[in-house]
Amino acid sequence: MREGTKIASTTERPPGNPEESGRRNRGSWQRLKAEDIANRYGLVGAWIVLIAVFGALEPDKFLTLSNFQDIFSSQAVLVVLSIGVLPALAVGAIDLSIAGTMGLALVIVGWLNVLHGWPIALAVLVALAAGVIVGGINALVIVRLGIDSIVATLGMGTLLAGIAIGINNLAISGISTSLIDAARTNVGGLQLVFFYALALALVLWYVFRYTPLGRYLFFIGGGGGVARLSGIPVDRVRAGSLVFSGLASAFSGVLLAGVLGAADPTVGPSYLLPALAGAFLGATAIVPGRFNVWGTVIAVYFLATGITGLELLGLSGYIEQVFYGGSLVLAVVLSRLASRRTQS
Amino acid sequence: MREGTKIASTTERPPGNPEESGRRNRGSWQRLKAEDIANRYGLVGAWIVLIAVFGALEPDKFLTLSNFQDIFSSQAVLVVLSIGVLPALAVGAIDLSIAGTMGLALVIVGWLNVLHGWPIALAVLVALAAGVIVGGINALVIVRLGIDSIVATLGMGTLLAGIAIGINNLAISGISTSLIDAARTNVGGLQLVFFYALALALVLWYVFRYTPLGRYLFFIGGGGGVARLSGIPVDRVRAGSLVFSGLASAFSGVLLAGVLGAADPTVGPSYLLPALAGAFLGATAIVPGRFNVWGTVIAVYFLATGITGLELLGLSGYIEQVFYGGSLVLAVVLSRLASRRTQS
Amino acid sequence: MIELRNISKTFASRPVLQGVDLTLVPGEVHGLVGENGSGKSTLIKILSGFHAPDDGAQILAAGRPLELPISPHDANAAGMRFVHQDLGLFEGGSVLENMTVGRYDLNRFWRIDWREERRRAARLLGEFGVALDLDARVGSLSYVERTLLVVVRALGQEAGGGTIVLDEPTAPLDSESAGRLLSTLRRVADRGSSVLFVSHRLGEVLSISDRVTVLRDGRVVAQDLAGSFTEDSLIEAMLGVPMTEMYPEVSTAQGTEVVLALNGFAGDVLRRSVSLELRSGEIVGVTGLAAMGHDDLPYLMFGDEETRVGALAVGDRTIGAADLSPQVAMRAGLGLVPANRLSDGGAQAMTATENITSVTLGKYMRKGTLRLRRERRAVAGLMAQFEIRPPVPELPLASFSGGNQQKAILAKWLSRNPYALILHEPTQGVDVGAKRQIFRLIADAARAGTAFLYVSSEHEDIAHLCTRAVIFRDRAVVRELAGPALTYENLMSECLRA
Amino acid sequence: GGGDSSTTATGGAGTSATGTQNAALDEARTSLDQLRAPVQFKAPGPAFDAGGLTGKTVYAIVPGLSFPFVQSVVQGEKEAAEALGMNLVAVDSRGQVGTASGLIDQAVSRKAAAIILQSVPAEALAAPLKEAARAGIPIIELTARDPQAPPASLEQLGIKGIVSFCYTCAARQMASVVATDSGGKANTVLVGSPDLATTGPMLKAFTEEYTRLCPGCKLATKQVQLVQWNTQLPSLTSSVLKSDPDVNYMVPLYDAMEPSMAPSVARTGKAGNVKFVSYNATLPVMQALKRKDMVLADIGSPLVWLGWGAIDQTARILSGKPPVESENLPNRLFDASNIDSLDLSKPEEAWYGPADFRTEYKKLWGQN
Ligand SMILES: Nc1ncnc2c1ncn2[C@@H]1O[C@H](COP(=O)(O)OP(=O)(O)OP(=O)(O)O)[C@@H](O)[C@H]1O
Ligand SMILES: Nc1ncnc2c1ncn2[C@@H]1O[C@H](COP(=O)(O)OP(=O)(O)OP(=O)(O)O)[C@@H](O)[C@H]1O
Ligand SMILES: [Mg+2]
Ligand SMILES: [Mg+2]
Repeated sequence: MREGTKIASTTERPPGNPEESGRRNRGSWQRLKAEDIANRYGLVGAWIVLIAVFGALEPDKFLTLSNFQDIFSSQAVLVVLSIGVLPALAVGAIDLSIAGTMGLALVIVGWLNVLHGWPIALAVLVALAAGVIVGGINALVIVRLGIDSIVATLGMGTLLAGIAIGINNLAISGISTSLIDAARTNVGGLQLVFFYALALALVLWYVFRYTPLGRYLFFIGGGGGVARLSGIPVDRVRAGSLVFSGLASAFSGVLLAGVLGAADPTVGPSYLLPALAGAFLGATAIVPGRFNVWGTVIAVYFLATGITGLELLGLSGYIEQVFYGGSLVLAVVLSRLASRRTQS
Repeated sequence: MREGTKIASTTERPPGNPEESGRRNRGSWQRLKAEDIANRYGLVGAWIVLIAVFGALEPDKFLTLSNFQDIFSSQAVLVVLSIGVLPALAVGAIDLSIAGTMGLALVIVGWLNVLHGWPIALAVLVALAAGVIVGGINALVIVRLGIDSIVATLGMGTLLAGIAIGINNLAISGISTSLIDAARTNVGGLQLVFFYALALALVLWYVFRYTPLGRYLFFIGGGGGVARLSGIPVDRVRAGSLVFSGLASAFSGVLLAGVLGAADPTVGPSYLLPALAGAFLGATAIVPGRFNVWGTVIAVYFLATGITGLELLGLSGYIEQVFYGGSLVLAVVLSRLASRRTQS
Repeated sequence: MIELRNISKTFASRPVLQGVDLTLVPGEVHGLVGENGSGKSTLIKILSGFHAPDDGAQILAAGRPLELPISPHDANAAGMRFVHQDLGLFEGGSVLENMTVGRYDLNRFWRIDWREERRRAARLLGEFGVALDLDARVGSLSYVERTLLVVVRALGQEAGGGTIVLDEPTAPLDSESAGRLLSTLRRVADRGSSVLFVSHRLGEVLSISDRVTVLRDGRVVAQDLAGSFTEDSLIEAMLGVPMTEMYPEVSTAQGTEVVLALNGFAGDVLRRSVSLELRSGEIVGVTGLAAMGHDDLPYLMFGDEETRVGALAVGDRTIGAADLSPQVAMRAGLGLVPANRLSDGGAQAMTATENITSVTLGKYMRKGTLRLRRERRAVAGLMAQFEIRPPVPELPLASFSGGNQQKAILAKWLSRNPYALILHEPTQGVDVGAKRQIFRLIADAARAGTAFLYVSSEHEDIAHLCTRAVIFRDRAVVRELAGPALTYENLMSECLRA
Repeated sequence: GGGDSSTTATGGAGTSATGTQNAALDEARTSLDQLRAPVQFKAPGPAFDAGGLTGKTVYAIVPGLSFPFVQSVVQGEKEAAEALGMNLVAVDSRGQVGTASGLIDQAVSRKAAAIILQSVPAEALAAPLKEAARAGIPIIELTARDPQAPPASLEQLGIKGIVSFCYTCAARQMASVVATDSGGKANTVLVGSPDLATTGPMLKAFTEEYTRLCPGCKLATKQVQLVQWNTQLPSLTSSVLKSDPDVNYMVPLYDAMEPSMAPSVARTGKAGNVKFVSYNATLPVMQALKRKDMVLADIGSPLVWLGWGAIDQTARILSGKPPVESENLPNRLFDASNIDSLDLSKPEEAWYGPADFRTEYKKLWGQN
């Protein structure tokens, strides 16, 4: 994004612009096509390489159907969290409260269902409503009052983590089996939760790609008065995307309650950075430069595949963190270099 | 004249919006001043209110010189980390690797000094050099390759946290007393580390306010081609601010080694969110809308004062988190509302 | 029919519009003129719902009052389309995405029919003779191309019988494109739509408009049929005083010293290399039709676009094209006022002071420290000298009107006393009074020895202001005009010649 | 709630210590003397034939393979599994419940023979554990609560056995250390972590014992979440000392808290007045003890031994034998009386004395 009005003061600029700080370069779009493939599918390529490497090292354990089924199922909740925040990120609101909301929803389900004996459906509804309320408060603060999203949601996330522990500070087990079955029932080797993630991904993808709302999100994220001047109901869409982010996060918390069959109030915060990593790494692939659904899904699974492979090699502990961080950086660097190569 | 860049509010609120941009003019100097004061000193006011409340509740313990001396000393390391990242934030690069760098520096000092018997000065130098190298890599990736700062530094931060544990997975005690003395020696009731933080704050404030470099940072952060076309060496300044961020983070790690007299590889990550909270909350005060030094310092101490007050009331645990998150949100909301009130 | 009644707008406590009445009649082109900062864009932004007017205002569409502030939905429903002064394009999006924003054909499942959108966009662009790749990223388009895109978008979305509002759509266009745009607008009006049109080119306003409204300090000071105005009477209405000579006396007694020289200068975007010499005090025009290469020259010379060959000499320094960068060019004594004021000219969020002194900070340094009071005083002086209003150095640039921003950016560069200054469309969106003043400032600086490269598609201005002019066609210099041959007519015909 | 904190001046204020009081203290002194001595092996249960386990795979889900204490446990598990011809796969949950859940599912689909779940309370993983139980995989819970037969709530999650140190014993022992050392004038701050399952029982046990042995002593309880130890403990410590300058004992339940607290004590100028008593015997605190740097005593439990105990329990269950209630893992008290005789550069198992648990366990398994 070279010249142009102050699209997203760099702070909120969507990642992956080929010519971030660059000079003018007329007609670069002609190169778009060659560059496209390297750019769009670079991460997929990296994923395949990763699978090939681990497959060569540990063919018996790694290259099995059940291994991939495991990976797909176990990361499904993270996928929901990661793609749920995409609309908010797309409009330029960095929502750091998602993990807090997730943890809160998880605790609410356990607390109401187990400790207060509420029917599970009602408990789930309350948890989802809590997500909507959190999103609504975020929207009020960020959209109506115009407060920077990072500081607002950083505070909100911390607040929610505290509230979750305040509600109940120890793990609760005994969550209704109907929720557990709804999350864990095995279909074709995959847990149902995977299919929920898939369904949400499909819906979001459809919205992003085929509906006016999807366009609006990116026009708004483009910054400046552009969207407003184009007659887009900017405030409503921004607020909506934050509410959606709250709802989706709460949904991921509900799913987690089903997957774990238990509610541990300290679970939430550990999901924040992985979810953001997925969304931001995802924005370098498939539709480079924009937050997008399939890029995010691939990013989450790419990172999880690496971790699983390392575990199978018997390498875990700090080496996983090194791999995780390192491959995050490497993946974006390589996809950028690949697209440069084709450009020049 | 003001330091600072327009932070994310650009996207949050399009330029040319009545509330944001065109507040002042010839005819309304009084108004300007009233609004300005509410806007600039709102956070200071909130801090005073907080002190008054806790002072009323616990006059004997809270309203003592030593209590404030203690608060000032104990948060000094966080202040260094928070203001160290301001130049990077100002140019629009969100550096999430600061806590990782801090942890790495801490571990390096302990590892070299205690386990390998290096002289402390040398160990400190190596730790600072490591910070510069990390900043340099960040700069390479973000400035040269044009990769989004969030994803790059998120990866880098995770990588560094892993490396810190990889270097030494155990807390090391026995760090040279000369470093401990350099950090902890009591001067007028305050530890030396506070004066280092103060010195850094003064230097940065001076740079932001009285040097061309300070202006350049915010021109660059404003986006568009202005900075480049005004002859500002955009890439060099952006790279420099990231290197500085690495160096300052490593410096905070060295100070922490002195304060703790020990090096625990797991310390780093817990400082990330508090440091960002300080910087972003700080950007709502003193020079509202721009990242600025004194706002950040005040924000850090405002949050710490609240926590200390709660502790003195005997309230610890989740209530602290609730307060921390809640007051972060409230502080920004109130300062925004205050500035609106005076406007209309 | 859209009726605006008693529209007032106050920013903070400062009135910008005061009781404006305006009626847009179907089939009519309505010209809106006024000095910089007189409130034209503000009025339009109220109409589009971007700003809320003060209490007491009323806006009626087809006789029914609209709720204020107007919601985007209502504006749309009332058939209003806008071309704003700041365009409103999503730079990260493609031409197609920007073409279609705001109005989609949805099939079942609330789905956009992209194939249909693409077809329609291509048809529209074709219809208006604008050649743009639908998949090109808007960020990679020139300013002129963007303007065309927005205009076509608005025209295409106007189904007939509605209202099209254009805020200075012709400002970046060369007279050829502007002429075509105007004739299109005329046709749109003729088929029953109403057109509200803002321009500082009074000639074109008079030639196309049926009626004209003149704003001064936020009040309507004249409103009548176009035929009852002359350019001079319009100017007098706008300024409140009669206008004297528009163009300053240009001194022909230039220095002999060559202060700016281009030697075999070329880059990807130029088909043939350019060689050119400017003597001190000379004002040399550079022009051409849209995207003919002349609009790249400023950025090539300033090292902001890749250049492969050639050299540039400023003062006594020669710089190889490959070594050029804005810093190097500036250090040698060159300056550039870019055409894209919004993002390249100034930093909108920073104050007037910070913007104006951004290239002269050295002047305010003592012992490594900026002297802020001295800086403020100097800026206050410059703001007075350049008549930048409001003269408040602490205001962010964003809250100045377009013309005043432009003056601030000129002040920024002229206060640097460069050997040579490249001006790219320096009077874009500037009112006649300010324009005259800018010309005067340029002429004064030229007399004091600064050489100017005046890159513009305003042939009239070039003809009067410049001592020489070079003409670009097909990305190469094709002609140089000087002396008596430098006339508006010659410039036009050279530009248009195939 | 997790923010529980309370200050109690336990009863009997003003009255002089009674005879029974003195007797209780004497008794406490005696048992502390025993606790200072090198530890002994005590067979957890009858010997059995562990011959048929060759080739089986045991999954150990651990909270952070990078941490030394985890590494020691895993080392013990590996040694013991190897002795029985079993295969031990250690996987890292990084202490995160979500990750642990995926790893349990993975163990099920890889057909593990048993799962050892370390430090994550089983309640937080009800669903995946039940699924593992349904697949016939026994689960052994490690270091989440005191040794005991799995209560009904855990049994129903498929927990067949618990192996752990006696946390409440350690808590009581810490209370006796403070009570006996203070001569009835203790003013103690007890610090726990609300998100660790062992905190609740330990706080209770400490308080009971403390009140019993020292009715006139003061006690305040604080809680800080694990993730905030580094950032919150320093300010909490100084606040506490400011609230009550007479505090003379600090008892962080986990000694990893101590390095974040000690500097604040020093900063407040109380270095001479405050003594730390804690649990876990990690190296930095043991070094501080040796330096006489504010640490009065540290109680520890041998980690490699725990690993062997975990495999013993696993082997019993896999061989169809009844699980034992306790592996009888010992605690040892380290203080000025015995710290100087220790070589802290040796592996931690050497600190506990010469007891040869490896040979003893092998004997129990019928391998002589
Ligand atoms: N968002 C705003 N906040 C405060 N003042 C504003 C704002 N927008 C415009 N103004 C002020 O209102 C006045 C009218 O501005 P407007 O943009 O309507 O002028 P204009 O007639 O379009 O001028 P130009 O010909 O230069 O484009 C100017 O003095 C400007 O400084
Ligand atoms: N810059 C522009 N903005 C808007 N419409 C344009 C522009 N350029 C061309 N058009 C329109 O595109 C159509 C075809 O343009 P073309 O270049 O063929 O003009 P032409 O053949 O001279 O016709 P005209 O008589 O309209 O000038 C015309 O309707 C013209 O008005
Ligand atoms: Mg205007
Ligand atoms: Mg204008």
